[in-house]
Amino acid sequence: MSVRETIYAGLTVLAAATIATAAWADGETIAVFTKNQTNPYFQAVRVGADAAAKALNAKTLHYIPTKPDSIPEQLSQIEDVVVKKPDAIVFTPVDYKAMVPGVEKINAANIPVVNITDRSAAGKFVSFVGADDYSLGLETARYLLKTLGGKGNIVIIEGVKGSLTNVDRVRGFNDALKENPGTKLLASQPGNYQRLQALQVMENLIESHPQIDGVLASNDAMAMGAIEALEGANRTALVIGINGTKEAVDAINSGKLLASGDYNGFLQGCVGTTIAIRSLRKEPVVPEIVLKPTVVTKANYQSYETPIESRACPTWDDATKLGAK
Amino acid sequence: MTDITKQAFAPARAFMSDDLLQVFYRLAAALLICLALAILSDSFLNLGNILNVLRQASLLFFIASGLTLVVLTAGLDLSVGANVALSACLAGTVIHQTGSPALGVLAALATGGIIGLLNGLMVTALRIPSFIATYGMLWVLNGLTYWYMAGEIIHGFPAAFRQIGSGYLFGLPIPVYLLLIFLSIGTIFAQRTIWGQEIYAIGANPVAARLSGIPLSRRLLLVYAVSGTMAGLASIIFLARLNSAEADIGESLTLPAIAAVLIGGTSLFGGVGTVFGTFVGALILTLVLNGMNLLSVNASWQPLVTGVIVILAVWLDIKARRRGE
Amino acid sequence: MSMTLPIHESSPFNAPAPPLLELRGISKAFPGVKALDDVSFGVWPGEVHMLLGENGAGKSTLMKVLCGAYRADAGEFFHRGEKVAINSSSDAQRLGIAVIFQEFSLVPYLDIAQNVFLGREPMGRIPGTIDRRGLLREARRVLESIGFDIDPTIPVAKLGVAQQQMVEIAKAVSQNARILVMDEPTAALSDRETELLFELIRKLKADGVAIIYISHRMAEVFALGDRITVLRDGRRVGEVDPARATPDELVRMMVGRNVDMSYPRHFVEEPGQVLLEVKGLSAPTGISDIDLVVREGEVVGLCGLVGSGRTEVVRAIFGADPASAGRIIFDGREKSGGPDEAARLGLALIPESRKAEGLALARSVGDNLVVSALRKLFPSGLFQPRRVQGVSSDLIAKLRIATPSARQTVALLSGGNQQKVVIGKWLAAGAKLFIFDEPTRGIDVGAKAEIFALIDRLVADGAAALMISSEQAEICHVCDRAYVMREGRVAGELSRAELTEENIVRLGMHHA
Amino acid sequence: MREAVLAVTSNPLQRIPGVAIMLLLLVAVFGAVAPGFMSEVNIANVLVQSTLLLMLSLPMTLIIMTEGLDLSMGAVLTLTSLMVAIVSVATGSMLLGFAAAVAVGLIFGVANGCLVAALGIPPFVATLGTLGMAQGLALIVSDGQSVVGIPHSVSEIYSAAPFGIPVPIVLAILAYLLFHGLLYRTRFGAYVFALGGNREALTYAGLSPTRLLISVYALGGAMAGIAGLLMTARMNAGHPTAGLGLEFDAIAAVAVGGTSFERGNGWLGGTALGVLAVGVLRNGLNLLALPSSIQVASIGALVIIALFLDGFRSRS
Repeated sequence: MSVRETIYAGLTVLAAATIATAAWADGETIAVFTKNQTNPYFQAVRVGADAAAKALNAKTLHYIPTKPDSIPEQLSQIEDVVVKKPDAIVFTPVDYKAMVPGVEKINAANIPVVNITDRSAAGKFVSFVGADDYSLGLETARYLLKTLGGKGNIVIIEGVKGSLTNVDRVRGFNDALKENPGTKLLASQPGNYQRLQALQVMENLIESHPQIDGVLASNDAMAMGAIEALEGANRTALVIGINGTKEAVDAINSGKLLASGDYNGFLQGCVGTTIAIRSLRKEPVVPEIVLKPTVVTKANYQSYETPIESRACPTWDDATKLGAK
Repeated sequence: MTDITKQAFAPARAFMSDDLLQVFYRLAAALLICLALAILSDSFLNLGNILNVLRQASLLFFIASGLTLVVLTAGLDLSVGANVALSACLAGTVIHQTGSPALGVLAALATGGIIGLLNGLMVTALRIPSFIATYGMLWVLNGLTYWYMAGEIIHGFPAAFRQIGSGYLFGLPIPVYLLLIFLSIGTIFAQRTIWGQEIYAIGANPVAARLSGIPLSRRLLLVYAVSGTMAGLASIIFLARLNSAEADIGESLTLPAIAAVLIGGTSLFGGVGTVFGTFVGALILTLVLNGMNLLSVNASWQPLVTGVIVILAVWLDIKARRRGE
Repeated sequence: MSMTLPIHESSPFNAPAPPLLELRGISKAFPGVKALDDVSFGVWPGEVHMLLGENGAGKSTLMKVLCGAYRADAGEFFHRGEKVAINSSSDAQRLGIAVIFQEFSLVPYLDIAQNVFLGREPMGRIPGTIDRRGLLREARRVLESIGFDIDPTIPVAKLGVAQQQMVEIAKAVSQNARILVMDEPTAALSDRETELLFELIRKLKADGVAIIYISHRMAEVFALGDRITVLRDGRRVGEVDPARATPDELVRMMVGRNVDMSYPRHFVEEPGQVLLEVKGLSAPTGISDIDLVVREGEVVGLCGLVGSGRTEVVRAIFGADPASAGRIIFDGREKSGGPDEAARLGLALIPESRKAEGLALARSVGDNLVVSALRKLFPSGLFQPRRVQGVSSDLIAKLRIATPSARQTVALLSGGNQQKVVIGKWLAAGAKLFIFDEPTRGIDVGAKAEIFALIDRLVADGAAALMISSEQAEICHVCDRAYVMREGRVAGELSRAELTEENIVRLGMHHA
Repeated sequence: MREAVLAVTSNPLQRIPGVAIMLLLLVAVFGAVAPGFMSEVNIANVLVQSTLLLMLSLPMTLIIMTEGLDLSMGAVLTLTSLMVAIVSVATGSMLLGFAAAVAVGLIFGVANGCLVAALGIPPFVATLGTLGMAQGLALIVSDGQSVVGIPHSVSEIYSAAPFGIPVPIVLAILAYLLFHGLLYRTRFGAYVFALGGNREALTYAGLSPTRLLISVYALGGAMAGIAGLLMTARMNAGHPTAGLGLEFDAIAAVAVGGTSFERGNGWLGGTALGVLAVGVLRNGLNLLALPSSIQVASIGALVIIALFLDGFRSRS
């Protein structure tokens, strides 16, 4: 491969790229920021955003750090996007505090921005769309404890220490436990939202605790990891996760997983993008939609079985009714 | 004169006797850690926990064993983690499409092997330092995996297949049997085949090895291919253990694997080390993490402790060798 | 053993002045070895003091002591008659001692000027910075003074061995060294370059510099030396006046026994059939259109100036460097591949640099001896350490390799024994053609004779040898025929009858 | 050392380093196809985004020239950035925070240097160890939380632009000039070449390789400290994972820049170009809004191709 060939290679790639970009020609362009390319939750957000944009005949551009959850990278991407000047931005901060300067850059460029999923610590937003992690944790934990009859040995598997979602979810878990004095919290260990880590933490906990009745995991991946550990040790316990991912829904269907708090990335993506477009079109919007906590269980999982790709965004009226407040 | 002494004092010779001595030190260290844990935590010494440690160590070992060969040739493979991820995802797909675990295993081994071969070609044909070549490969593989998985998770595999990861045979986890099998294969390959000898010779002095009639490029290709294939194998075990494939499965694996190799007494200068040592290295790392879980030590301390152990192990080696001269 | 000639305890010239530098009873021990044992000698201004001794006689240690790299355990130094201490390189520099080692102490990617003044750079206005202009000025002055005409801004990495040596000397001169210590300075030089070096040394002498000159080569010992001190096993055997000594006497003093200096060689009148035939071989490394033939039972010399392409030729034949044109027919078979094919076919390369290209220094004698024979010894592919022990102990006995065991690290062997290990490696592999590149470089006289006896035995058993050597004496004594290289081409072939040093030089010289 | 080994090939391509070709290529292509790529703002963006990596890559070049490596830089950067945040929040003084950061950086740098030079532990191992330590400490001191409430002075200085040039760019240029002078115009610089090229030479010149080596690593730590201030200012917060993995980017940039891992053959200018090449690639792909997975893969491709070009040329 000679220098010239390399040059040709480069040119062709970028030619293709320009054609690709040219495809986003008409309608508003909405830049959608998510945390990483690996977590299914954010894939759901992206699909939701695309669905909404498609419905309203707008275009989305996705910006995702190449290193998962990288703060410097998302900052750089914001700076680059500000140059590109999309009509509006739908924004999930990789860190709700450290990304504030980025938000301020967007504000300074007067690009309307909708904040979804993690509530940014500061900055001007058209609106916030998210789920209430606290009540989500609380409700899902309550469901498990109710099923246990308000007693039993419980372990919590936490997500990434200090991440907004995890702090609130774990707080929800603990409050639910407080409501049920019959329960005993054996351990609360971090699995960093990682399946493997959760699996190995669980394996070790199983050994140090002969009797575990319930497992509260801060996300579905960790819940599934815990389930694998339990099966591996031929032990049984009720497990709940949070996010309501496809995987979790299947597991609920097959009875492995008791329940999953529906974090509903698809809706967040949908509504967030819808609001962004409406605000551009000078249509009325609401300053905040915090999705009501819903717990996916054996009773109601069917409605979640339709793959996100083939789901449709709710109408604006329905969307506004989704809000808890 | 001076460089003779340097040579003589730096990576010591590859006698069985010496290596056995080095490994013996390490086993002793591992036993000391066990002793300490047994005293500190009553749940350490029960069979289930020991099996956990072995099973978790085996996951680390499969990656590290292939890496050991690469390091023996004074090279490095930073792409193993990304390799595991891509192999797992492709294998997962194949199993889902065909329903045949066998084909899945083949797919994983093939993917891993091809990636290894590409690494080897970059090092031999393009003469790119392995450190950089495999770092580039790491990004390329991540890109492919992210693109291929698009944030989805492949989950739910045939029970028969999952036995590989979570099953038991005569009361021992199946991964432990695999561990023993590949530990012996690896040891025989390195110590008791002429290819192994040639690999040691290449590590000790590539120029001399080549001028002694050893087919340098072909052997290096072999080594990188083996390393890649072992990553492919590891991906299967992960797949079966986690019962799912996701894009970030390998992210956190590479540095621990390298650490295991180094703690195992394999010298980065090449020509010195054993596969068994790497196993002990993996064991030590796993014991430490297991202990921290059992004693519910704040997870934040784990990287710190690992770091200290790596330095300590290698430093003691160097001291021992200096005394040996 | 008996000492046949008178030892002069003082200067032979009964110089009135005290020696410029005198060592008295210097001793230095390392764990296990007594490297220097009560060594005394002096050097006067404007003389070349030859330091003779086999490898391991303590020459290198003595140098390290002189330049302050090692601290003597016992003994005293006197500078112009008064007692001084040499505990650091700065002490040595203050006394005007400069040492030129065989492995140059040059930094490849710094330019000549910076190398000459490394550690003594003229300061710029801002402390710590280098006054570039001043540096270059000084460098030019020094290079001028030793008649070395080169641009001081050229990085050393781009220089040849000879030029690098000049830089080393410039470095010494720049420290205005009064005492210059040189370790086998001609080892890597062609005859031409050697002559230039000798001129420079004579010039330095004239300026009153005292030179301590370490060498193996009898020729230059007598050509250059005003006085000779012989070391053996770390002890000073004696001091000799070259005018009154003969090579054989010196050798006896060095080795401690009588060594047959007439390289033993049993020439056969009728060489066997052609083993290696090279036709029109060219390579990007700068050799073109090489034709040569080696027959069984022959030792064929390959001579010429350093840089005339000798090494490149053998590397191309062995497949270490790719050839761009030509054919190599070995044992009737066309050869095209790399070293692995060469080794399979029965070629053997004993490279010039044992440490860098011949041995895995950190591995054991045994490991090194079998490395080329693995396929032959273990056709099944399964490796048995016990077998290695057997094979290597045979070879160790056969080649008289001085090593405690096959498990000894090669790095700890002497140069001669390391060379034997390299040869043994190919014996084990059952090679038919042995290609030697400077087989006796850095090997002491005793070992030299053994190596040549070995070569003689090899060819007597029907093998053949192709030998590169810069020492024409060796070529003339050992070879049946010789090819002489010039500027990457074969300048001519010399039959046994024509094989004289004069002819070699005549053919090898650029203006022939 | 045979002449053949040292001789330089007289290939004209040799004189144009691979990294320069790559950079020109990228700039040309993006300039052509990426809207707004050539705009003043965007160029400023690329430069600002590259400063952090440059701050690490400059000392990394020197360390690699000594045939060394520093894997701990990213983690140390993370830790120092947290120090800036924590201390300046606690004391309300940016200067104290900065001082603390540099101090911590220096401690780690010196530790690396001692492990490598004094204890003779291979650089890769030593710094892999300190990487773990720094990362652990970062998590412990921050308890996994991001630290906010940084005094405004920090971000104000960061976002200031004397003569229209953003402060980070000014700092980057200063840092580069400083290192260039240090490497090519001072004794220390000459000794860095010697550390990689021939340590004996230093000993014979009466200098201590050990002390020099330690100071090279210390320099790396100090720069990580300074970069820590930049990163904190950029995020207006401290975060326990923000800088992880940057060391590999830095090493890649140095390698892409044509510095070899052997015999002290380094080129500082190449490093700067390498850093820019990575920055331009990321920026351009963002402007084209290509799928992020392509961006990930193309970074790998950049590294491989650049090194291939170098090797390819040094062989032809």
